[in-house]
Amino acid sequence: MEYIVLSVIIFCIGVAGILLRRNLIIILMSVELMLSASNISFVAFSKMHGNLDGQAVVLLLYVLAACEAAVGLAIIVGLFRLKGSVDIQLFRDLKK
Amino acid sequence: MIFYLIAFGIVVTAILTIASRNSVVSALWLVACLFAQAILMVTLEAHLVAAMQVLLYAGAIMVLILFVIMLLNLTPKELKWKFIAGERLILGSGVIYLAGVMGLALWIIYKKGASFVPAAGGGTAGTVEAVGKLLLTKYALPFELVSVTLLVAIVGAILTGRGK
Amino acid sequence: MYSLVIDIIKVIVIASAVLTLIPVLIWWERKGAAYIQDRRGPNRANIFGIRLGGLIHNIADVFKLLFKEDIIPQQAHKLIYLIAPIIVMGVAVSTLAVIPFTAPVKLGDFVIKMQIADLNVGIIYILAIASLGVYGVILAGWSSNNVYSLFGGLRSSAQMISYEVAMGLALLSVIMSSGTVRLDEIAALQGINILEWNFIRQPLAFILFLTCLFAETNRNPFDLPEGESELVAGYHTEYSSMKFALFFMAEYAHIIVGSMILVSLFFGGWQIPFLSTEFMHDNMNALLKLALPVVSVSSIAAGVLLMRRTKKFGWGDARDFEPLVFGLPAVIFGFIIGIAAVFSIYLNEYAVSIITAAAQGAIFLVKTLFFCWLFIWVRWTLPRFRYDQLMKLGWQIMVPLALINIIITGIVISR
Amino acid sequence: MILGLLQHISIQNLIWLICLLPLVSSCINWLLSASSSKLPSKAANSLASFVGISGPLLAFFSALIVFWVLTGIENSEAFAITGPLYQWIGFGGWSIDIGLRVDQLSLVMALVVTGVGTLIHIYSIGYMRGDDGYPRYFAELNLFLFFMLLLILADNLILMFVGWEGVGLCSYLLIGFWFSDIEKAKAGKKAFVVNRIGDFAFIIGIFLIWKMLAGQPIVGGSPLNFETLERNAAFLLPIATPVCIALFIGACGKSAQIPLYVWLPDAMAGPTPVSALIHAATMVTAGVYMIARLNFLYVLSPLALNIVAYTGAATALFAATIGLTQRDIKKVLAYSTISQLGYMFLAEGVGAFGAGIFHLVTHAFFKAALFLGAGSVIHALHGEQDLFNMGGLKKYLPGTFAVFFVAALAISGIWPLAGFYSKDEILWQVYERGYTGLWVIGFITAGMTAFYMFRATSLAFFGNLRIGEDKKHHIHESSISMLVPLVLLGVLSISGGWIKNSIGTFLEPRFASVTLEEVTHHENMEHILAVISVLWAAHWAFVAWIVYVQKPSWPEAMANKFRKIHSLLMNKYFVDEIYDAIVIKPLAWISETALWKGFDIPIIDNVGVNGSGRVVGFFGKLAAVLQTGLTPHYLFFMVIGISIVVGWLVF
Repeated sequence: MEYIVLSVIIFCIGVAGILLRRNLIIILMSVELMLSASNISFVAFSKMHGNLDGQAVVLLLYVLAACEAAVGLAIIVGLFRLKGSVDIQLFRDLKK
Repeated sequence: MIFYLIAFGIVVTAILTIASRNSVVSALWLVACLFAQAILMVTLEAHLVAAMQVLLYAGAIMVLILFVIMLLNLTPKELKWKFIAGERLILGSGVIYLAGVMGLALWIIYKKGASFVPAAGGGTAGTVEAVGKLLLTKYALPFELVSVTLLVAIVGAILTGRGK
Repeated sequence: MYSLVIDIIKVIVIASAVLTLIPVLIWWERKGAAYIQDRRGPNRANIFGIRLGGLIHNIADVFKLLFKEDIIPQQAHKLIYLIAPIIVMGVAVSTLAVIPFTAPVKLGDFVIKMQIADLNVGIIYILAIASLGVYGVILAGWSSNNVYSLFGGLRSSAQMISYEVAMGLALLSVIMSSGTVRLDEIAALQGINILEWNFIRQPLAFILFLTCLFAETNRNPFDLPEGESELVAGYHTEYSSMKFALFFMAEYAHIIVGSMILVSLFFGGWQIPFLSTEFMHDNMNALLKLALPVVSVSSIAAGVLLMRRTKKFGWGDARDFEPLVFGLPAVIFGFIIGIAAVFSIYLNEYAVSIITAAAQGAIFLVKTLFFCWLFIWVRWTLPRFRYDQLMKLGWQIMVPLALINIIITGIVISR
Repeated sequence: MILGLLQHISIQNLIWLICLLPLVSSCINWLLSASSSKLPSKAANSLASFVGISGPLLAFFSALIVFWVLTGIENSEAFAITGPLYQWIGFGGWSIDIGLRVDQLSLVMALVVTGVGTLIHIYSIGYMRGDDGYPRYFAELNLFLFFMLLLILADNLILMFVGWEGVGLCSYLLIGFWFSDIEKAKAGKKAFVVNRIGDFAFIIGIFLIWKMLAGQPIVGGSPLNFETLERNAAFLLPIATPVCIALFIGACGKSAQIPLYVWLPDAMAGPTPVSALIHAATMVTAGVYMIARLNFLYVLSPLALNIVAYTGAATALFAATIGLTQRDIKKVLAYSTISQLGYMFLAEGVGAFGAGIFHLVTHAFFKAALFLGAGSVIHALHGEQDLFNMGGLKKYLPGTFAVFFVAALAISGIWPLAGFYSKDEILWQVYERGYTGLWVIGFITAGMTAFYMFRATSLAFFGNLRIGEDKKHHIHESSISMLVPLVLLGVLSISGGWIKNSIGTFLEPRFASVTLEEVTHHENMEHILAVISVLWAAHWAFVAWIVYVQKPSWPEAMANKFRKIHSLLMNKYFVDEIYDAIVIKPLAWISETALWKGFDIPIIDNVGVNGSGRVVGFFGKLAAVLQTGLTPHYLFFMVIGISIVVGWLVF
């Protein structure tokens, strides 16, 4: 159970990072933090149930994290080219 | 006992990750956090996952992020600790939210009183052979799907990042 | 409790051995460069006239670096600037943990694995740690707050990520043909027959791995992160004093560790050709009867040959007696061995085990040093790549080749 | 060699091949047509004609092989081969399959369609040479053939309907082939719209069958399958009459019967081979085929059969009278077609389905020959279609004349040509089954047929050349690719009737259920009637020749004497005008004032479309307050939402 609470706490820290920070890269890192929080609980459940399914799923999740990072960073680079900044507050073109 | 030590390390590094002014420092704290998580996974006998955590997360993804950070070469002005607009509302709600979720979690622990009990009989050592076999039999379809996702992500990243 | 003590002893012995190899390698590189460029190399520094063929130069270097002013650039990010060289060195050394130096040593019922940590993820651990190595370089480059350094760091990160892919894929075919990821098992599986070692069975993987090793250690012809003709000195431009020394030493530590991995994976590790562990175990006394006279005679002969050079140049100072430093001990050693051979001492089981292990360790060391020499040789004979050529080689040639190799291996082993 | 080949090809596959080969060549030709701007036109055209012909030709050969194999099978029950390919629509235990069915009836039709179709394709090479849309023409013609074969070979009503609609589409495309001419495009549209009325009735018929069979303990597979229908016909007894009438209205639309015949004369706007193939030989017979196919249904309802018979007879007479006065050679043939289709329906209406199908076959031969002959004349005269501007072409176009003359003799019913056998069979069946009134109408119509056909022949080929001097020296006999099909069709027109007895016995198993009453044979009566009708037809043919060749002033005089009747006939009984006045004008008025201005603009446009837009816009503006453009704000809302959901799940 302690592992799950740890996972929840890390997840919430990630959410807070997303909500509070303006730097897009840090927001991306917060997302990664949230993903890794889920990894902790997967591995913990794997241990708890005595099978390896959780670990297999975590390995798949790593690939998804890599995808997310790749696409996210490409988007950030694109946005930086557009505005010369990674401040999320500048990207509000949808409002206009 | 060792769990609480590692958990403390993970939480502290995670908080430092989102609280650091400089994104490079932030990334480094995240690396530390992931490393600590890897150690935690070793204590859970998930050796392959731990190695992969270091190899993929710390070794590849975070290097990529650092690479981008350095490529963008942010000015000092960018590095300031800034809240987003409507900060008081969001900050307040965020704090309430965090407190609420954590309180909820703690309350559940308290109420249920359950503690972490590993399954009897073991068999959870995450060796390469065991996990690999599982990935290629039971999780063969997700495995393939994830590969396709990766391919799509690569193509997408190249197209997005190539610019004009 | 015993195991903890043994572990600590293993760590200390192995780490100090590798760290001792570093100055030797530096000396070797200098001499090797000089040999290739047809000059003498370092031969001035001495202690009371004793130069040891330039080996004393390293001691002078150490003193120089220790007492040099430690400059930290004003705009640098101090903490990271400090941490970076430590990461580089730490990563280089921590890979040692899974390398098997000899076959497991049996002392009665007690079996000691000559490997610091017997991880069940083996090669993956090596890859994971190697992937962390890039942090040292990239952080050093960034925290110096110098454009050249930053470029060096960026180049390094891109280069390392690229070549790690090919490296992992090349290793994969070795793993496939061996059926295990543990280094000790891979080394043991190769056997005593040279024709069954992995560099014969997986020639393409061997070449790919060797190439990637050059790239991962930032050595010529892949030394673009520091390429002095383009980036002053790359990521360590701003470093001086012992921090620079750490980078400098880490490079050689990387070479040594890399060679060790290469030897374990492809050149039979600690296997002595045609002499299996059991065979040596059973016939050690007979083997010693054969070997000791040969060693004794050759050692005395070498010592005498060295000592004949005494006073050759007639400088009139301590330099004249320099050959004695090695020659005299060699002669004495030869005599001792000769006496031992004459009296034909009988070794008990423990001693046999230890001597077997020592022989295997020695062979392992010899193989490692051969590849270290290869590194030096390549550095002083090949030109540097251009950066786009480097990337092209990595992604368009090595990765496809590695994939083809995997497919071929899969076809072969599935038969 | 064929035997060796056959061991490798199963008969089922061959049946599919019949259907699919034209589709394949159609697809290739569509591609050619789409890329014709990039290809040298000469190469594209020769490729198009090669592909366009090989498809139907191979289909014809496949049909021949199937025929050859199947006639070798002794057991007539095993003759029907169905080849379901896969389930198309399935629900609640009911299904509609995509499947083909080959039995005696559909095989005869398939042979006629592919055979005549191939000849007309070959003819088209010469006729369409130099046209801009050459590949497109062949693509559409091949596509038509595909749909026609689908219609014929379909093993259920729905798939048949697909073919039914498909041929309608191709007919529309081909009538309006020269769509840059607005009149021709309009003719295509008219054909399409009029056909739609019939199709609507057809669908209603299918729905009625479905509704009736739903919930009944039917035997067999898919309920709309012909075989299942035939086995379960008893369930349909209560609604047989409305179903048959609805289906017959569909047949009226496709086969140009009163009151839906008006599109066929206008359809002559298309290229002449199209008229020959679609509007004479194949598509218009679809209705006849459908009723023959569903004969087991029609015999359940004597009323419906009577309606079919009387409508057919009326159409035959009515169209023949119009045909008497038309000036345009193709219009004459068009009304003749309508009239002959009327004969076929007359035969089916009295229960002589075999006679109807037999007439269909012979009619396909000689009407195709007539149309192609007319096409040859038009081609020679550079688009001149008015009979009164022709004349004396016998000298210039001897081959065409021979074929046209033979075909005219055939359609008139002169012994021993094809038309004699089939028409006489129909008249005899009508007479024998006691419909004496209908027999009289048919007899009169036969005389008229002979008259107007020889009127056309005489005007075109005998007498003096009335064409303008400028066009005279262009007159030439058609090329070999046009003449060969013509001659072949001419031969078929002569010999097509000799299979009368064998086709009768061949088709018999399909119509075994049709026994209205015990038929007693009056051998002598049949022969007497045959002799009478031949003499009657020959008499009128001779009269026509006298009137239009020997005494050219007589028609003028007759027209002046019976001015009113003549102008009534000239103007086709003003049917188009009447339809215009009672159907189209009111419909247009209602559409414009009531539906468009009264309902569409105020209610649908203002309230429905714009109104809902305004409502959405209003709420959108309300919601837009929340839209700050800042991603963290959205994330904030998202987090709140997730928290609520998670809270809901936890507690």
